[in-house]
Amino acid sequence: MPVAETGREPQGLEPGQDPQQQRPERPAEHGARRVLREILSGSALLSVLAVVVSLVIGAILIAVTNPAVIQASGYFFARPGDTVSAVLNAVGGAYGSLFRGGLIDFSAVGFWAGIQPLLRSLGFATPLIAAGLGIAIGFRAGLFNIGGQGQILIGGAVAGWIGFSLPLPGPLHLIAALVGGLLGGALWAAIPGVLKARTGAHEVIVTIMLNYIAFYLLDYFLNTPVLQAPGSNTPVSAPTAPDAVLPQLFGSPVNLGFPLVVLLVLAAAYLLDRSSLGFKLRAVGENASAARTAGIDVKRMTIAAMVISGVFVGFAGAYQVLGQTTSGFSTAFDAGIGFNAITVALLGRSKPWGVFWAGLLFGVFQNGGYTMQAANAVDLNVVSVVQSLIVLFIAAPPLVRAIFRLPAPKGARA
Amino acid sequence: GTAPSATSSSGAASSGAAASSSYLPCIVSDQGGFDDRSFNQLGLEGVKAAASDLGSQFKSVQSATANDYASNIDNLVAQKCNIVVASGFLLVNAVKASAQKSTSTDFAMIDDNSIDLPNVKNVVFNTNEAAFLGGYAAAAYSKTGTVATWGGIAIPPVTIYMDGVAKGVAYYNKQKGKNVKLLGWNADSQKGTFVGNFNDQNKAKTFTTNFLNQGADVIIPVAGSLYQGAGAAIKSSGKTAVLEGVDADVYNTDTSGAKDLILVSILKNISTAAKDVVEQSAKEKTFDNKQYVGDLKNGGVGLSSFHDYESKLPSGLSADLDTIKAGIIDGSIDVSSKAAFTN
Amino acid sequence: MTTLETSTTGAVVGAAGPRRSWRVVWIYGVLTAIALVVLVGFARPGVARFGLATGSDFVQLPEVVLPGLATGIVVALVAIACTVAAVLLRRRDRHQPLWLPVVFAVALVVGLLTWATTGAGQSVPLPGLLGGSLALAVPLIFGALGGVISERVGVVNVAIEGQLLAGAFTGAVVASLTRSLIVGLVAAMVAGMLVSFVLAAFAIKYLVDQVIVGVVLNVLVLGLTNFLYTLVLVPASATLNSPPQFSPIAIPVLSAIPVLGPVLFRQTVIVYLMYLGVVAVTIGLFRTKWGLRLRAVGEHPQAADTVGISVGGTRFWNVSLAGAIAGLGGAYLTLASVPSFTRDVTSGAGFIALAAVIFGQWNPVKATLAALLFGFASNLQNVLGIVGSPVPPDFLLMLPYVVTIFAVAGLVGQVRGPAAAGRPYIKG
Amino acid sequence: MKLELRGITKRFGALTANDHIDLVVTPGEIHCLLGENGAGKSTLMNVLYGLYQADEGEILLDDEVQHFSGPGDAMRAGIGMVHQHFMLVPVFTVAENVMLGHESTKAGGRLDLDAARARVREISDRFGFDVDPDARIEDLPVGVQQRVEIIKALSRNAGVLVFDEPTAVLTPQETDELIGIMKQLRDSGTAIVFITHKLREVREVADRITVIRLGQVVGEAEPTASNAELASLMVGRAVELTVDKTPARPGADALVLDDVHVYDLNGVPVVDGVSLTVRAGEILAIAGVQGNGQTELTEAIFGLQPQVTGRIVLDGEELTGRTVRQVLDAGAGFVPEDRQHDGLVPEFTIAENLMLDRADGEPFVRLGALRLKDLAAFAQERLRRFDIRAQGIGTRVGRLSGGNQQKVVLARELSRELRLFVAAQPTRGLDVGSIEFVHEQIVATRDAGVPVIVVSTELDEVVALADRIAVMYRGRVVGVVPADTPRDVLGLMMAGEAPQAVAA
Ligand SMILES: Nc1ncnc2c1ncn2[C@@H]1O[C@H](COP(=O)(O)OP(=O)(O)OP(=O)(O)O)[C@@H](O)[C@H]1O
Ligand SMILES: Nc1ncnc2c1ncn2[C@@H]1O[C@H](COP(=O)(O)OP(=O)(O)OP(=O)(O)O)[C@@H](O)[C@H]1O
Ligand SMILES: [Mg+2]
Ligand SMILES: [Mg+2]
Repeated sequence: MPVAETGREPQGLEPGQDPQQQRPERPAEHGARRVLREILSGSALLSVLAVVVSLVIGAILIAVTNPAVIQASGYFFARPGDTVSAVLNAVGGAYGSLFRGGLIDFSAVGFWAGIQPLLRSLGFATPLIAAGLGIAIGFRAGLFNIGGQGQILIGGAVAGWIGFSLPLPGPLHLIAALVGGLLGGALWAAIPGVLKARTGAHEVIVTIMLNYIAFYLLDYFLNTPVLQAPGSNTPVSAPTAPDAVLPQLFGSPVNLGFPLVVLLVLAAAYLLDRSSLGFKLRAVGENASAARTAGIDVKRMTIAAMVISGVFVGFAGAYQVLGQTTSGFSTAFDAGIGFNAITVALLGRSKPWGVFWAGLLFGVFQNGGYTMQAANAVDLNVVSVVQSLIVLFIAAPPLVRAIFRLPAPKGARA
Repeated sequence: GTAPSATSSSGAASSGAAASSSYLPCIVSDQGGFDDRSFNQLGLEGVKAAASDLGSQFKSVQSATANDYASNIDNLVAQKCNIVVASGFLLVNAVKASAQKSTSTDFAMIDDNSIDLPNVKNVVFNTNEAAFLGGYAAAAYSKTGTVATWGGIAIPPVTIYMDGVAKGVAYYNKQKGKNVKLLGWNADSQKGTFVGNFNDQNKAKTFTTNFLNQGADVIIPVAGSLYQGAGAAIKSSGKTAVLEGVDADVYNTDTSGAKDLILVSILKNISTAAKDVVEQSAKEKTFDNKQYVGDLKNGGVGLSSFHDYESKLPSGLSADLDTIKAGIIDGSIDVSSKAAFTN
Repeated sequence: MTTLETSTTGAVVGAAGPRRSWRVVWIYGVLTAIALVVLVGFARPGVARFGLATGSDFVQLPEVVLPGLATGIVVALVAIACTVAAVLLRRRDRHQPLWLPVVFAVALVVGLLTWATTGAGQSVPLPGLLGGSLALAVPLIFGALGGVISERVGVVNVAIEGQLLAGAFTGAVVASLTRSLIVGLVAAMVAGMLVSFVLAAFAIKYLVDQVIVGVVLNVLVLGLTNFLYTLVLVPASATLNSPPQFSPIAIPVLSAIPVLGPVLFRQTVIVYLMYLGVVAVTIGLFRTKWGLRLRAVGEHPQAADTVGISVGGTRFWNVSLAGAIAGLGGAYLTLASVPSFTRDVTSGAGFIALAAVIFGQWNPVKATLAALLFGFASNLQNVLGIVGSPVPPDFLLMLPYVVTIFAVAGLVGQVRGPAAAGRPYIKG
Repeated sequence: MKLELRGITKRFGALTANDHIDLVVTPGEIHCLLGENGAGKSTLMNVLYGLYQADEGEILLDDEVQHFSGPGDAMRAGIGMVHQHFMLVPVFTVAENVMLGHESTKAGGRLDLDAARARVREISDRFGFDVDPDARIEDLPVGVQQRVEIIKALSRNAGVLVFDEPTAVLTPQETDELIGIMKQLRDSGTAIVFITHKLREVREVADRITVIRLGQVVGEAEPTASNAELASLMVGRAVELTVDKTPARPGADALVLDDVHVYDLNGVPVVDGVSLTVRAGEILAIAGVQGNGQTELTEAIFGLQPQVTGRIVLDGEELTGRTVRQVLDAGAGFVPEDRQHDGLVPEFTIAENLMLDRADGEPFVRLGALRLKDLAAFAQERLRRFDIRAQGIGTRVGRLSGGNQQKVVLARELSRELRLFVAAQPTRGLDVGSIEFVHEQIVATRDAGVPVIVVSTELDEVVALADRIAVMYRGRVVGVVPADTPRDVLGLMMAGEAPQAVAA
């Protein structure tokens, strides 16, 4: 017999067994629960540490530019203690204010007063979450929508125009303005979608260009009676009519926008995880040619993804003029949300609940930043530095592990 | 943890002088920031000057985006500021909202007069009056018979200058029977040249070069620090041309080496106004909401000294300017601008 | 670990390859028809005048005076000829040579300029128009060169804006402190490189999605420079923010060429470096060992790995090089154009450069042309505005952006970037 | 050059892909490595080539211990590899690919392309390859690309040459040529390691055979061993190697192609007037060398080609000009030839991939919402029925081996009510066990009365499955012949000879 058995039985795994020991996927798991699980799993520690590293770098910036620290460091070798305490004062004061202004004010009397800062932070988080969801949906469909700024401007302008010019009654006015905002964002996002589907024009270029075009278009209309407040000569629109303003909830600083954006998160989660449309969008995003072969209309999905993305971003625009700057808007009401939303989407890993928490974090930082600036004269740019560092560090767990000399997790790839 | 108390002296990148007054003046910028070499910077200077006169601390916060206005103002109020100076018309809505809530805080609203509240003092400037003089001076100084103005973005605090300049040039032509051309702004159609922002120095330089190529030898950039780009354009063109500054006396504030190009500056004395309002609020504790209008008459706007160019001016220009100034003050010369404040 | 599992900027999904086919021909046709209608049908009476000379020219050329209608007719004829050529080439399945669209575009631009300025009082100084276009394009070109190198080696570079800004800031500060332009220039390159280091380290070592890093770096650099500008530079601008300035150097003979000479050859060292850069990167990419390896790593990292080329190392150093080049673009802003740093002085140039990279199909020469087109459109709107144009300024300001969209949608269409751009390389 | 591997062990996390493997290959020997998918063959070769670092064991060349920290070291030591997936840069020319990594340069670092061209020509001439040094790789047929790979290895004077599944994408002729080349190399003293799943090739060319199963050497075999013996050694059980099928009972004409032309983007016809008829309950195999229009033809049927003329009719219903969706809805099932690129979304789970082509309506979608419970139940059933080896339906498809990936595609396509089934290269790269399964499924589909088209470059497969065989060459059908047509006739037809001429 020409075949020689070695007689050894292989000791490997059974053929059916997956060697990777991966966590079982539970696609049907509820969004919030999954987020909770993700936080509680090992990566939560790393995320916290990432925030810590970023805050430390921010603290260095604060300390080295603080006048008291600079003064004390002038005689560092005589009295090093002064420098140390000046640093602690500067950093502690700044971050104390950040916390007090963004999250909870323990010095305030009573629970309700204490959480006012957090509630205000929700207001800043709301548009970030909405726009972040829009960008994330684009990402999931393989599209990089840098056009948030333009979509916010157009969506907000439409919402604002409806909000101050149409004589609609009561809640209908708010609804119409909101819907107008969503449509405006969708329309502006549809342009790159259609151009990509029809001509293959790269959405990155087109969305960048459309940001500028939206800005100048808005500027033009703010200088014409279309948007300009009557009797005014400044390029600022008329104030939003009271019944088109998102109502405050229970006398708190939170307005209806926040519950609506939670609904948007649910809608995005449903869209991506549970709906046929979302499935097709994801398929196109992951492998367009396989999607095409499976009968999915890639071009239509490209347009759909951009339109949906624009709807979410448009909500952010509508929120800005119906909830944030309700007394008339200028060309700057996008407030950088279009670009921050990209960061939020990235930090949230393009998952709806991830975007939600990322937006919340950014909202807290933003709101706390104001107090930090007012109370401690710390420049607001520190906040954007810290925010961007957080995204970088969270994206690179090995780096954070290296910084804190944590062991690599078991089963990491060679 | 426990935060330092709100009014602690840790605030303000400030005078450093020991506080002898507990009065706290504060200022919030618009998106230009306090280093805009323009109205934010001037407002801050005014507040600083007032604080040092009063022997008090002060606080200043910058806004980076439109989202920041309301929160910045609210936080200043929370920091127990006695007066909040709001620098720029973009803040008007935030000021209005905050002033309604915080009736015990005084507000100074610069460059807008639409708020009518007891604790808000509007501070506006008839910049067109001074710009008229600037335009006249430019036309008179020009050797080529062409002068130019351009703006950052088309907003009233910018176009009011450009209107004034246009009127001043036209007045010169009428008076002297000349035909000096103004490029970059048409006061009738309200169309002209804008860079599109207040940051892009390279574009400012290029655009100025285009004006120089068209023969302009007096350039009036109305765009904060972008005058630096204009100065660089003149220097690298090798042509003999000059700049007019706006807002501050740029001859004094410039650090970019454009000083020797500054023919004259069209002043908008925001710092004086801000200082006065703060001190009024602080000293007398009797704050009135009567609108402050800075004009040629009260010195709120005006022309700076011609500094190095004093000796190179066409003869009679100084006298002409004085006459015109009187004419504007007594109303016999029309300087109206579509961007001007109406009451 | 990556959020964006899909290829984004770099690798454009192309079910079909370059699908230029008849579309380009159609565009020629449509544009020609428009030219015919506008330039001939709506010809305006009078003449357009173009100045050819700059003040300091050696030979003073006279003004060119073009009659509106006649020029319109000539331009229309040239456009028709180009269209016919395009049709014929397409019929014979021949590649469209680069000169064809260039001739076509030049003709249309001449037509447009003539039409728009016919009857205007002012003459249009051509050298000024072109020189301004170049000045606006320089930072874009540096940024685009950096982008091309980075993406060609397989790392999507969204951080061009940050690299430009870091270069501008550092160049200004270091040159102010040392009073040396060369040191400032080197410092700007180092700063751009540092931004790239972060991009490279996160993208290559930590396998973080390259787009994430790029986007975040832009925010980070903007925040940092704003912060330092306000707190450090402004209070001490005499020592920290008053750099010396590069002065233009006229290249003997070349700068005497009429019209183009002064535009191209009376420039600062940085611009000459840019010319060199475009040539060197082009030759380097396509003719040298460096370029071959670089492109191999960007197209098929595994293949490069299997022949012993270190993928990570190649990416790392070339991304750093890209950052250094972009840093030069930043230095142009603060050491050559206007000698001081102001906040956000790049104001979006990096994003336009990114667009130029894609628009230029990851080719250094084409990306340079794309940047020049953008600079030209920006400057054209200004010149038209000065000469007197009936269009509101806001719409003129939109012009370069609209032109870019039309160009990308109409002429370029689906482009294919380096196959592996955006994808981290994991061995095995 | 003599190669010796001693006790090579390579672990990926918990998995031991290579478990103390010993292997000796002497100069002038072709050593075949056999083993089913995932046995660890490629891993072993990647260790040898320096792409992976072994956890234990050592590599010896001519009895000297080597330390490779990367492929560069291995290449310098004289090891060349023709990879399973070609390691060629598609947009480079042949010469550029060959010189990559050891470029000769002129002054200033400029490439000396002439030297590279000369090197390519020299090696081409030596082995009778017909390779244009200036052709771009992406324009070349697969067979030629493989020659480029070989030239690449030889241009570095490799003393040990590894071929990892080189024949998976080749035609019989090309395979024969490759085997000829390997023999030529062997005779010139090269040590060759040859990995393949095709037992016929093994017996034809091997001097020695080593069988690997689950990361361990389970035995050695002589080239004279029978297919059945080799197969059972590989898989660890007896394998049915011939397709067990009853004669076809064809019904009415189902799919009719009438003068179908497909044009590429430059307007060049790639399918040039094809007319074919497939009857219900028969398998029409389309044979041919890769790149003769088979891909485009199948894609044309499914609406995946932009420019198609002629008529495609299924059961009297016109399919021409329909969208992919409409064709699928008409009851057509499709196994595309590149499963990773066109058949599957690697990041999706098995379950998600199983509903990929039914994302619009029943049974998995109602009112725009996914019905995840139904999908899960369906996926479980498919998993069991198609014996897909995975931890569960939530496993990402990208983590499956090729054979299991192919089963997912089959499981999806064969779960609808079909009126037409088209399978392109259905067993490419699969091991014998998987091939057996796939073939059974295809035959079962036919027996259910469905018209089936199988496109294959694999003559064994064509002969085993077909009821009739159509051979394509340069976009045309050279002829349609019975299943029992001799292999040499088919081979000649694949080279473009008309069947009459061949028969004559
Ligand atoms: N990079 C990797 N990471 C983790 N596991 C791997 C990796 N590469 C291979 N494996 C595992 O090693 C085992 C051996 O794989 P290998 O590719 O060597 O098989 P093979 O014998 O070449 O199979 P085939 O015949 O299909 O080519 C597989 O079970 C696979 O799970
Ligand atoms: N990055 C990876 N992580 C985990 N497992 C991997 C990875 N890459 C490959 N594998 C495993 O390696 C095995 C073989 O993968 P490979 O791509 O080599 O397929 P293959 O050997 O060609 O299979 P086939 O011969 O069936 O086509 C698969 O089982 C897969 O699970
Ligand atoms: Mg293998
Ligand atoms: Mg395999």
